[in-house]
Amino acid sequence: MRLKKLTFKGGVHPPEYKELAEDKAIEVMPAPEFVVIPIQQHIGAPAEPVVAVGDEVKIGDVICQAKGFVSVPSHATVSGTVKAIEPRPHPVGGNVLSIIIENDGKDEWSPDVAFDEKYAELDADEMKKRILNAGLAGMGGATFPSHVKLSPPADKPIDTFILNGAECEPYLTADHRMMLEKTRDILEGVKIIMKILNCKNGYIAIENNKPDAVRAMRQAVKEMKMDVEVVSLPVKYPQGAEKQLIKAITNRNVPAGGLPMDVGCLVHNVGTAKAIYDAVSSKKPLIERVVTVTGQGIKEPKNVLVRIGTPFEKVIEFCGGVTENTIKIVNGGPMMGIAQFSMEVPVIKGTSGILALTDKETGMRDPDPCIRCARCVDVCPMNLLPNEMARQIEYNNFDEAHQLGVLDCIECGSCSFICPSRIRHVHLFKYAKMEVTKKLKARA
Amino acid sequence: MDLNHLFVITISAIFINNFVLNRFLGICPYIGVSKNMDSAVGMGMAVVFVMTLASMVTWLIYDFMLKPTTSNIFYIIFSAKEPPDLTYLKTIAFILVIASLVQFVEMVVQKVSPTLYKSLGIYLPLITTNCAILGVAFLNLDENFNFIESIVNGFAAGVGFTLALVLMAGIRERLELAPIPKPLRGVPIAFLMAGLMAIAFLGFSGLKL
Amino acid sequence: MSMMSEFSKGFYKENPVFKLVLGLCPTLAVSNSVQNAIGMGVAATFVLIMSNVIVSLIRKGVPKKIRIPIYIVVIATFVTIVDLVMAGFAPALHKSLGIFVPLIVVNCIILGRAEAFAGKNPVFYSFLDGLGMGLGFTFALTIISIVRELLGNGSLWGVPLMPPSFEPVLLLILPPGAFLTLGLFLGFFNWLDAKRDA
Amino acid sequence: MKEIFKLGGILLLVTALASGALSMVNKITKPKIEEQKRLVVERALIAALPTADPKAIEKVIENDEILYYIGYTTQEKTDIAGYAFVAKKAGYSSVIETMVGVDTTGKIIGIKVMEEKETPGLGTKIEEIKYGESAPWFQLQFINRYAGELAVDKDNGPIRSITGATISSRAVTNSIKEGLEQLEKRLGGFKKQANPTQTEQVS
Amino acid sequence: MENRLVVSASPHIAHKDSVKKIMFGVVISLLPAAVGGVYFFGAKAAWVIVLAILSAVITEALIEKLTKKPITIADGSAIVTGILLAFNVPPEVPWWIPVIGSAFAIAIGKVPFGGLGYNPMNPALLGRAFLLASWPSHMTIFKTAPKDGSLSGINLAAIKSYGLDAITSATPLNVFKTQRGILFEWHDVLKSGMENPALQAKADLANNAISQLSDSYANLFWGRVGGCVGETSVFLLLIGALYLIYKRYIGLRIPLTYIGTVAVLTWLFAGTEGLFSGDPLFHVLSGGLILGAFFMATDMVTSPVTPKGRIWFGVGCGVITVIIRLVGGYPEGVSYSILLMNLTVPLLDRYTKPKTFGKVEQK
Ligand SMILES: Cc1cc2nc3c(=O)[nH]c(=O)nc-3n(C[C@H](O)[C@H](O)[C@H](O)COP(=O)(O)O)c2cc1C
Ligand SMILES: Cc1cc2nc3c(=O)[nH]c(=O)nc-3n(C[C@H](O)[C@H](O)[C@H](O)COP(=O)(O)O)c2cc1C
Ligand SMILES: Cc1cc2nc3c(=O)[nH]c(=O)nc-3n(C[C@H](O)[C@H](O)[C@H](O)COP(=O)(O)O)c2cc1C
Ligand SMILES: Cc1cc2nc3c(=O)[nH]c(=O)nc-3n(C[C@H](O)[C@H](O)[C@H](O)CO)c2cc1C
Ligand code: SF4
Ligand code: SF4
Ligand code: SF4
Ligand code: SF4
Ligand code: FES
Repeated sequence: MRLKKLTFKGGVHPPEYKELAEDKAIEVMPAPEFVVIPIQQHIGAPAEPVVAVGDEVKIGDVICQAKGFVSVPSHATVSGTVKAIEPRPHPVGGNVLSIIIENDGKDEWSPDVAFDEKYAELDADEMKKRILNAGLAGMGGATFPSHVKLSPPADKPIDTFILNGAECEPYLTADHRMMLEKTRDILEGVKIIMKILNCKNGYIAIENNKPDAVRAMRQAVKEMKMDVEVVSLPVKYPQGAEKQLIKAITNRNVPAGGLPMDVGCLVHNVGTAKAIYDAVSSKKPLIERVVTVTGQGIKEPKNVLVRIGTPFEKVIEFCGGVTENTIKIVNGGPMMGIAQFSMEVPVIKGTSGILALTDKETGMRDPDPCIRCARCVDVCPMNLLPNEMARQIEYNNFDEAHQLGVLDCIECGSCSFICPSRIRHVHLFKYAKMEVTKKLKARA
Repeated sequence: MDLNHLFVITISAIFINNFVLNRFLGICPYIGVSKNMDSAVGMGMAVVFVMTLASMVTWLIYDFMLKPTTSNIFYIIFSAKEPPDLTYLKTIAFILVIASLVQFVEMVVQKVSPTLYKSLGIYLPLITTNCAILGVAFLNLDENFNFIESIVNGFAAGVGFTLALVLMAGIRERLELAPIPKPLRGVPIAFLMAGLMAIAFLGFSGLKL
Repeated sequence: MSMMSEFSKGFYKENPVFKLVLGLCPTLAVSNSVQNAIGMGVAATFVLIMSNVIVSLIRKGVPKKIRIPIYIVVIATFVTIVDLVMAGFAPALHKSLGIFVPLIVVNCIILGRAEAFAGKNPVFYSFLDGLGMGLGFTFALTIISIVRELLGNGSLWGVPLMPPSFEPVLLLILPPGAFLTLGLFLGFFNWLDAKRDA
Repeated sequence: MKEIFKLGGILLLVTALASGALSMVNKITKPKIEEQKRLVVERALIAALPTADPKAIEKVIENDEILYYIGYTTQEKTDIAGYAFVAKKAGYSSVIETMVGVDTTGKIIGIKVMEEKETPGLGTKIEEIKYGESAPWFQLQFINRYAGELAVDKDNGPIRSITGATISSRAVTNSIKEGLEQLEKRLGGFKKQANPTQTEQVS
Repeated sequence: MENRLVVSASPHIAHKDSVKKIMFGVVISLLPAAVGGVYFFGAKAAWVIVLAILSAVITEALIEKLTKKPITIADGSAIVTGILLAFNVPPEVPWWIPVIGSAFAIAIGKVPFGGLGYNPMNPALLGRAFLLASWPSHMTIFKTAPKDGSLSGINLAAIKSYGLDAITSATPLNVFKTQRGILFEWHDVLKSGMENPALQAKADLANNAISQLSDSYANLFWGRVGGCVGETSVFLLLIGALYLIYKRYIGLRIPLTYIGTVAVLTWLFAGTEGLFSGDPLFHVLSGGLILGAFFMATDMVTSPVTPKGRIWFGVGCGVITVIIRLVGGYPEGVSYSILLMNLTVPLLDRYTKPKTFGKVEQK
């Protein structure tokens, strides 16, 4: 019984626009004629291609191998021929070396992939190995290699696991649909994670704008006789950010600059949990994911199960194309996603959504002077002074910005969202973080 | 000693007749050292210290060396016929005493506490020929303050100066990040701001304690 | 170096108040009436000339290390003379200038000129420099005081000039008016310079 | 060490020279300055006691404090022209000191504000002489009045206060009123010969 | 199609509020009090408001035109400044008073510092302080009694029955200040043991006047008292304030701490019979406190951005207001208290910076 309100300080209530896609069951999109698979889809060292142009591959074949501990392999997501290995536009920015595979339409699977009845009896190390081999990177958006997160150092035992089903970003409904449609798979994933970590407390955190998901989860937890609590959280962005989530659920403060494991917690996205289940139970690598394709600019918003590497164009085509007044294509949600130059970029492991936004939705205007209304200060979940930092950065005072804590900013975008003057805080903070790190490195 | 009276002197020197905003003393450091908070605080503390000391010393000099009384030391040493009236030498005496005093303090601080010297010492030479210090000595005379009153007035005047300086420094740090029209940047806007501050301080005028 | 320029630089190019931003306290304090401004200007000019001349005369004999104290003594002497003479012959002016007469001692224009100019230049040039700077100071004080007295009191040199229906802007002769007027003048001259340079 | 003494000696010499020069100037100006100080009081007394002979004004002293002045019509000091005293009261930003003269019946015959540091343009109007007039209009209002009448218009009296400076106006008015009442007490009522403790010739 | 794609940093959606919306929201919230001002004081109040707005807007446009800067009058902030300046002058001032006041507010108080968002002090209040210092007679004389009321707020019947008419030709705070002064003088006389029948009569009147003031709450609340154009009706101002709070254009930290501080301090010190004999309700309702607390101290440009800073700001305003009301040179202290606290905003922001999330547990 919790008496305290489950929440954190700050945050905003953007309009949700979830209704566009939340009732759309996940549709499987047919594999495209070709896929573009960047060698880097995760945080850490890029993987190394192990195929050459002209090679034939089957679904699930490793095409690039992890290089170092903090790195993950990638797999062929269609069967066919490697057509090229060359830099291609990447949804996170810039051009990245990518492996282009032409689909032969046969959908042949690598022979390794098969359901293993006794997977639950595997030991933790074997499970982690399967997770690594499956190429799992966090699907909540940050794409941090999952096996790393699951290998905490001995002095930092993890006692609490939180399944992040908050999906606090407006528009996105992929996690929501997964929780409804793949409830049991996800919970099996949770079991695996808790077993690997040997931790006692499990929470499934869901914002209370998804009552059906809460109900489904509660039902399944009861049926599966699991000892985890399904927590219904108030709707507030960024409820899903892990530090804020941990604060809301456990009332623990992850130290600034620290990691969840510093307070004995681990957070995984629902998509990751499902992928972990697939990886451990069937050695199935991460070759596809659920993407919410939505926005006023999309003619038929949907939740789509898409092969990794499918170009945005194709996915959007599958959803009826875009309207005339679309001015922005975004990889991810509207608050933290990245706007795209081109629709050629491929879906990667961290693509939770594809948004096509119209001019009206974005409400773009030129910035006005900051009127010091302090709304940004009030909403910042990290308790920073966004207006002060922005003003210092505009005058290139990076030392001051550093002192004001720009490195602690989680780039959630709440400040820019709420600002009546449309100050582009996040843009400035990203820039300042680069400059500050450059300076710190130079000094060290 | 009437504490109430000392309280009135203090409030008056800090708020009602603020040295900078009402009496126009110490304007140069006020404009010159208010660009940054840290130096404003350092300068402020240095001024409080020197003003208090100067009030004390000049009072002693005036009463025991310049004023024609029977306790005048020249009268006592030279057993003159009547006490000499040397008050006309007050300007020259005060400025020399203050200048050497500041030098002396600087030396002592440097020897005794290098850390204090670092934060305070660099401002000391700037203060020597600052009209606020000499001004407080003359004001103490004008007001006929006794020894204790002079010290209190010197201290409070310094605090008033520091208050104006620190407020100004805070605001100017903000003004550095504002699109001020070119011709007004720097000193002119500082004066306009000082004018607006002085308008706000009119709120204290006519305070009856 | 031309004599004329030594004399005239103090008016605009190196005007102590508007360009060098020195001697601000008396500028603010006594510019509330033209009478006070000119009285102060004349007093300061006298001290400037005399101290420049004496400093220039003794410049070769003064040991470097104690030149500043010696300059200060010289300046203080002339300030005291002005103070005593003013008290004896112009008591009203003496009263309204108040402590700003003895404070001429610390007016940095004077020590500044002694140190920067008279200590390095022959007597006649030092005299011209003192005269020019002094008149420049007086000029600055006067134009500020004209604005303040005319708008703030409706008069010049105490003579009412504005129509009776004019209600003076009292703030201008109060302390804030001094800061605001000087700030606007400084901005105005910056603007003029920028325009000329452009 | 030796150098320090040498430099110190030079400095001392310069200072001594300067002091010497100043003492000469001081000799010349000192009498003038003292004269000026005396003139302030004297002028005020003449203004306050227009019917008295300027050379026949005495001050009444008790414990080193001047209580009031007595002015005689002639130097023979037979007839008293009137009394004068300094009224003081805090105005807006300073203590205002006014020399007030009354005749033997307690009627004000002259006043002059000697000292005030009120706000220029507001409180200082108590000394303002309008263009073309010869005396400050505010002070003229007091002539020929008795203590009982003294109050500013805001207190329902006949003294027109200065717009925006009621505080200064009230301070002058009330200080005079109180001073008059005190003087009356001291004299044991007006129109009677006083009983001074000690008298001394002024000027 | 591709070339039309806009690329900018996240977030890609924004709240619908804009500076313009906020400013016009404030204008709307001030309308009830403006209409009230015209109702109570007549058409000249309307004139004052119109002239002040026109002058503020024209001054801003003119300077921007002359200095070849973009014209910003459409953002509405100059209109707000104009209205608030008008609200702070007596209704019967000559026409040039609001004109010059607004011009000063904009030309000296706002534009030189970089315009909207950069001015360190509240422009409208600077305008008022400038007018007060320059033409005190125009700014301190109130002649127009409100419709259905008296200048002092004391009921007409009470004025007659107590013979108070002589001392009631002033606003409530004026009456409070002068009558309290008389009472203190009388207390001193009592203590000294002297007799002074004239003063005693005055003191009796003063006692009556002060007790009548306390009974005038309703008049103060509805606005049937003398005062500046927009400050008198607490009721109408609160309607506007509620709108601003509802729209979240202002927070409650500043107004509540401000009013609370004034209430506590006046209860403690504003009486004539020692501590705790004051009348806090009278002080909260009278003068420009409500106008200042909800509309002027809350000017976001000139108040702190940190939550704690806003609390101290309110407390500071309250303390200074009470000091000026009780021992200062003016009957009213709201304007100066806000201006003085404006000066402390950079310091408040600096020293009340919130602790970064996660920094709490360290050390
Ligand atoms: C502002 C912000 C909001 C976030 N919101 C969510 C969210 O709603 N759901 C989610 O799963 N992850 C969210 N994340 C990512 C989580 O912090 C965290 O990285 C993720 O839950 C870890 O799981 P993963 O490793 O499985 O991706 C958010 C991150 C930030 C910075
Ligand atoms: C350099 C770095 C090292 C990390 N190390 C770990 C780790 O050892 N254990 C862990 O659980 N998570 C680790 N993480 C993952 C973070 O906890 C977090 O899940 C990830 O940064 C994404 O979170 P977000 O989406 O909230 O930003 C690490 C992240 C980074 C950037
Ligand atoms: C800057 C300033 C200076 C003032 N100086 C004086 C003054 O010297 N004498 C005075 O009586 N009132 C002075 N006042 C006080 C006001 O004018 C006050 O409202 C007035 O005295 C009350 O008079 P009234 O009843 O005529 O309005 C000053 C006010 C201000 C703003
Ligand atoms: C809630 C609120 C209160 C305001 N209060 C004032 C005010 O008191 N004075 C003023 O000049 N402008 C006020 N403004 C308008 C605007 O902030 C002001 O013009 C800026 O200070 C100019 O940069 C206010 C605006 C808002 C939104
Ligand atoms: S990636 Fe975006 S939508 Fe997904 S959980 Fe995080 S914030 Fe919410
Ligand atoms: S983007 Fe950074 S500064 Fe802005 S609200 Fe989020 S954490 Fe705070
Ligand atoms: S929300 Fe925008 S306008 Fe308001 S303080 Fe922050 S940056 Fe300034
Ligand atoms: S006297 Fe000193 S403080 Fe004054 S202007 Fe000169 S250098 Fe500056
Ligand atoms: S500080 Fe410069 S003259 Fe006073």
